[in-house]
Amino acid sequence: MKKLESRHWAFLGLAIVVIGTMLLNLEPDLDVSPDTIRMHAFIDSLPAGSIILVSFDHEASALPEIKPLATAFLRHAFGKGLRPVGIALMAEGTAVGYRLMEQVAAEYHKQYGIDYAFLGYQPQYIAAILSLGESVKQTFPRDYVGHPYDSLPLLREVHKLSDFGAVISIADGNMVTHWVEYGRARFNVTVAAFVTAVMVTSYDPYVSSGQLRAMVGGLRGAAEYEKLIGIGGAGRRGMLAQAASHLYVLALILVGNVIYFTTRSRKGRG
Amino acid sequence: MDFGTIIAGLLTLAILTFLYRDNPIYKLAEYLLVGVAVGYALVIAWKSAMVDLLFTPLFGQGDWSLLLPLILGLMMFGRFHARTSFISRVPLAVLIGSGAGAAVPAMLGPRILTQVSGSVTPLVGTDGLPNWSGLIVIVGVLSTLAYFFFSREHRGSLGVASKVGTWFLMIFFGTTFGYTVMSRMSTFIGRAEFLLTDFLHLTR
Amino acid sequence: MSRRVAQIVCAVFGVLMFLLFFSGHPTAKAITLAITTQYWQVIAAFALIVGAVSFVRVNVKAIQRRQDIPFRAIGLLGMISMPVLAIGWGIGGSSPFLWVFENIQAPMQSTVFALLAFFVASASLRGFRARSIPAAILLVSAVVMLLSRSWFESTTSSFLLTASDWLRNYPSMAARRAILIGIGLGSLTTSLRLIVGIERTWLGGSR
Amino acid sequence: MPPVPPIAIIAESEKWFDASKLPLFVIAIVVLGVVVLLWLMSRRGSSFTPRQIPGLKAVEDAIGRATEMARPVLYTPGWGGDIQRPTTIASMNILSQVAEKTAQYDCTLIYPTHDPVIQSVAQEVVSESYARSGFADRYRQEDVRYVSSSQFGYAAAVEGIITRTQPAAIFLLGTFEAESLILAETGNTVGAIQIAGTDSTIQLAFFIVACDYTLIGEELFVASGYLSGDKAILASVRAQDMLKIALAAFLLIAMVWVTFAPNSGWWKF
Repeated sequence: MKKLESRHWAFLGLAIVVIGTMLLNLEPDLDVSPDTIRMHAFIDSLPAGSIILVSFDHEASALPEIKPLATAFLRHAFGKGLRPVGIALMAEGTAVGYRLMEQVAAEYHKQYGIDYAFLGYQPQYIAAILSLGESVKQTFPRDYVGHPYDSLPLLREVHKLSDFGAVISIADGNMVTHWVEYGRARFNVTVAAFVTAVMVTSYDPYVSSGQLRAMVGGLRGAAEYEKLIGIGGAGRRGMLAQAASHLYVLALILVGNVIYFTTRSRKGRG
Repeated sequence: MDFGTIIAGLLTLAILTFLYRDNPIYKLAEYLLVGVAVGYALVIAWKSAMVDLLFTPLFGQGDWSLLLPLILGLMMFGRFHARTSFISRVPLAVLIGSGAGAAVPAMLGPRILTQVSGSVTPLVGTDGLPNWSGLIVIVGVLSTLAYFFFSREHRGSLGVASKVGTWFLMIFFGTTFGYTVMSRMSTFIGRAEFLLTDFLHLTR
Repeated sequence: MSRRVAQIVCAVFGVLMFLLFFSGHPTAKAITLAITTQYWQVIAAFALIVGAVSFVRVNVKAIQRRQDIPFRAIGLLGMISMPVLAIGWGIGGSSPFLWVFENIQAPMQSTVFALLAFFVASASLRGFRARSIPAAILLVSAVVMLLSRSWFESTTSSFLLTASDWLRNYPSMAARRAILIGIGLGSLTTSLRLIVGIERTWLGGSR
Repeated sequence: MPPVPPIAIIAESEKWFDASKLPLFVIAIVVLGVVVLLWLMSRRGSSFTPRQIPGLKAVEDAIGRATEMARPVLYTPGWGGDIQRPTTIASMNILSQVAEKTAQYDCTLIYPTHDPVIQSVAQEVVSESYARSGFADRYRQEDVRYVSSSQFGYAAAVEGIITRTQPAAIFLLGTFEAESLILAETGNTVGAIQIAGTDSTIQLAFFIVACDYTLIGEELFVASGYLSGDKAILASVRAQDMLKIALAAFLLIAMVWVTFAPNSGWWKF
């Protein structure tokens, strides 16, 4: 067997820390930030039966953060009786979005075509948003599975972007900007977003200007949202592992420096 | 547990074995991933570029302006043979030229001028006290720019300025590293969640 | 000869795109959109076919040389199966194409991404040593940032949060600005050289 | 809540020349003039050597070391860029220099990329560099290879190539995204000298921590001029420095101005 090097120990330690804390199955109590409260209140304020557009604007690699966020949100939406219509403006969001909506809808015994629908993917996101503003049906003549637009009762109730109660973008990149700058500015639709942690600071200015109605970010945001809707999920389970992994990285930095300074002082003496 | 989850779980473990060292199981997973990803990209490009952007409007709706991109695209096929590969230089020139032309205003506007004017703040606050944070920003921007000054060796006052610039650079690198660790860790937490919950059923 | 033609094409498209930016006319916008979507994407799609063919060639050659036969075969099989599945059963909701993407490609991609967490750990062990003043500054700012985000908000001292926010919003942002300006300048002059034709390396051209 | 002003796209004029963009146009033309003028001057013999950049001194040593150890050199431009991006062109310029040296030393150069367009251009660049050093026969087209467009497919492939071919020198020069640290740490385990450089500000931090030398942002654009002595690039470097002085002056004047006249806005872009 090959000799284990220091990096192997570092790897092993991380695996133990993360898996260990996850196996504890603890869901720590946490303070909910005003951002998350604002989003929750906004979704709550939509009347039951409202049709909302949910846009999956992310890649598959962002799933660890996106999935808990989207799941918590969809649970809230379906639980409240909102009727989401899904689309994707990034290719990899298509399959992910379709599956997620299918799964959460099943938890709430919702029916495809009546309580929710999924339209699929359109490339050229700016063109797609502009075109949705004019006509949803022309942008997506068929849904993702191939049904003609008018064959689904839910879709017969919406014609253009402004008919939706809100647009919720679930994003790991710049797409929220386009929803705000085109969707909101031109067609006056309310936009809110669930985003990965790295994107939060980029969108803060939009939230404070009111262009973005509400925003929730990262695994932490998912955990807080789960707390508000009272259903545990991947977010809260991941929180403890997240904090533990940070402390672990700090410990590694410390150990690295201790090793460096002890070997250096030994060399200095020798 | 469905078949898909078993496959996904095994492949997840196969990739993770790389952390110990390279081995045939990882290698097999790697070749499979690369192959499938090339195939996936082909299918998506065929549908979203070839069919939706080119063939449907060109042959379906008679938009003949698309003949030019079609010809340029076909010229790429010159690369199939060493002796005809020179033909592909034309479509490459289109991409490089138009990219450069688009980059000039994009770089000058948002990249350079907006960044400079974004740093402009009054030196004294409304309360009559010096605007320390604004001053820090200005010192940081100018000293880091001094670090990027190439025409002279960094000695004398330029040397001092560029040294201060490296300190600012280090603060930037430190904070980005610290800040990004959070999202990097969640990538593994996400996979661990999949393995423990969906694949091994150890947590709920 | 072909280099000359390519250079002229490069210059024409460069000047055209540059000028189009300064026009607000609907026709100008339509041309910009046509170039950046149709031209760019269509040429890239044809190039992808060339790339896929070269991928097949490299692997077939290796198999002929009897190198890594099982691995190369699995790679080729993976590549060919995707278009075959797509042609046979489509790419919609419950197609086998999507099944392969969801259960083979996506999990492996996210696991390669997850390796990053481990590499962050090994890099932290090795790369953050306070060898010099700049290295110490790097270390301290990373530690402040990490500490401020490690506990739950109620227990994190507000001093750390303030310090980390200040670091990020002022000194760190200043350095980032200067880096962006520098990159902007480098990109700007590189693009200008391309347009006027004094940058020819991409043609394999001599200096 | 105050009404949100309409976005620029709607407010924009629909004239053939949008007058609001005039300042940008003028500045662009002036910069172009400066670059071309300095280039013409340098062709007449006004010489100029830029300051030392530590990572660049290491380039030749790294290739020499690879040759001595009979191990290859690996060069990859990252997953984030395409050929339309000026950074990719800057990376091609450095590639051309590295390829000339590997040709002379008869050292294998492996170039994996995620983009078939970049692959095509790199093949032209490398084959021409080999021909220029007089060793056209040493060039092997399949060493410049396309390894899948997907980010982590590319990362896995390059990771595999690094562990199996054990390159002694690794050049990570171009636009990188999250794959940066995966590649840099894998390169570390095989003990390669690593020279990185990118315009992605977030990834710079990871390269600084994990690589031997890192070209920070603009240094990547300057590097090829330094390595080749190419007069056009060196003229650009000087132009960039002159612009930096102008920008610094602009910034200082605007700061003083706005201190005394807080409502002025002439400096806004």
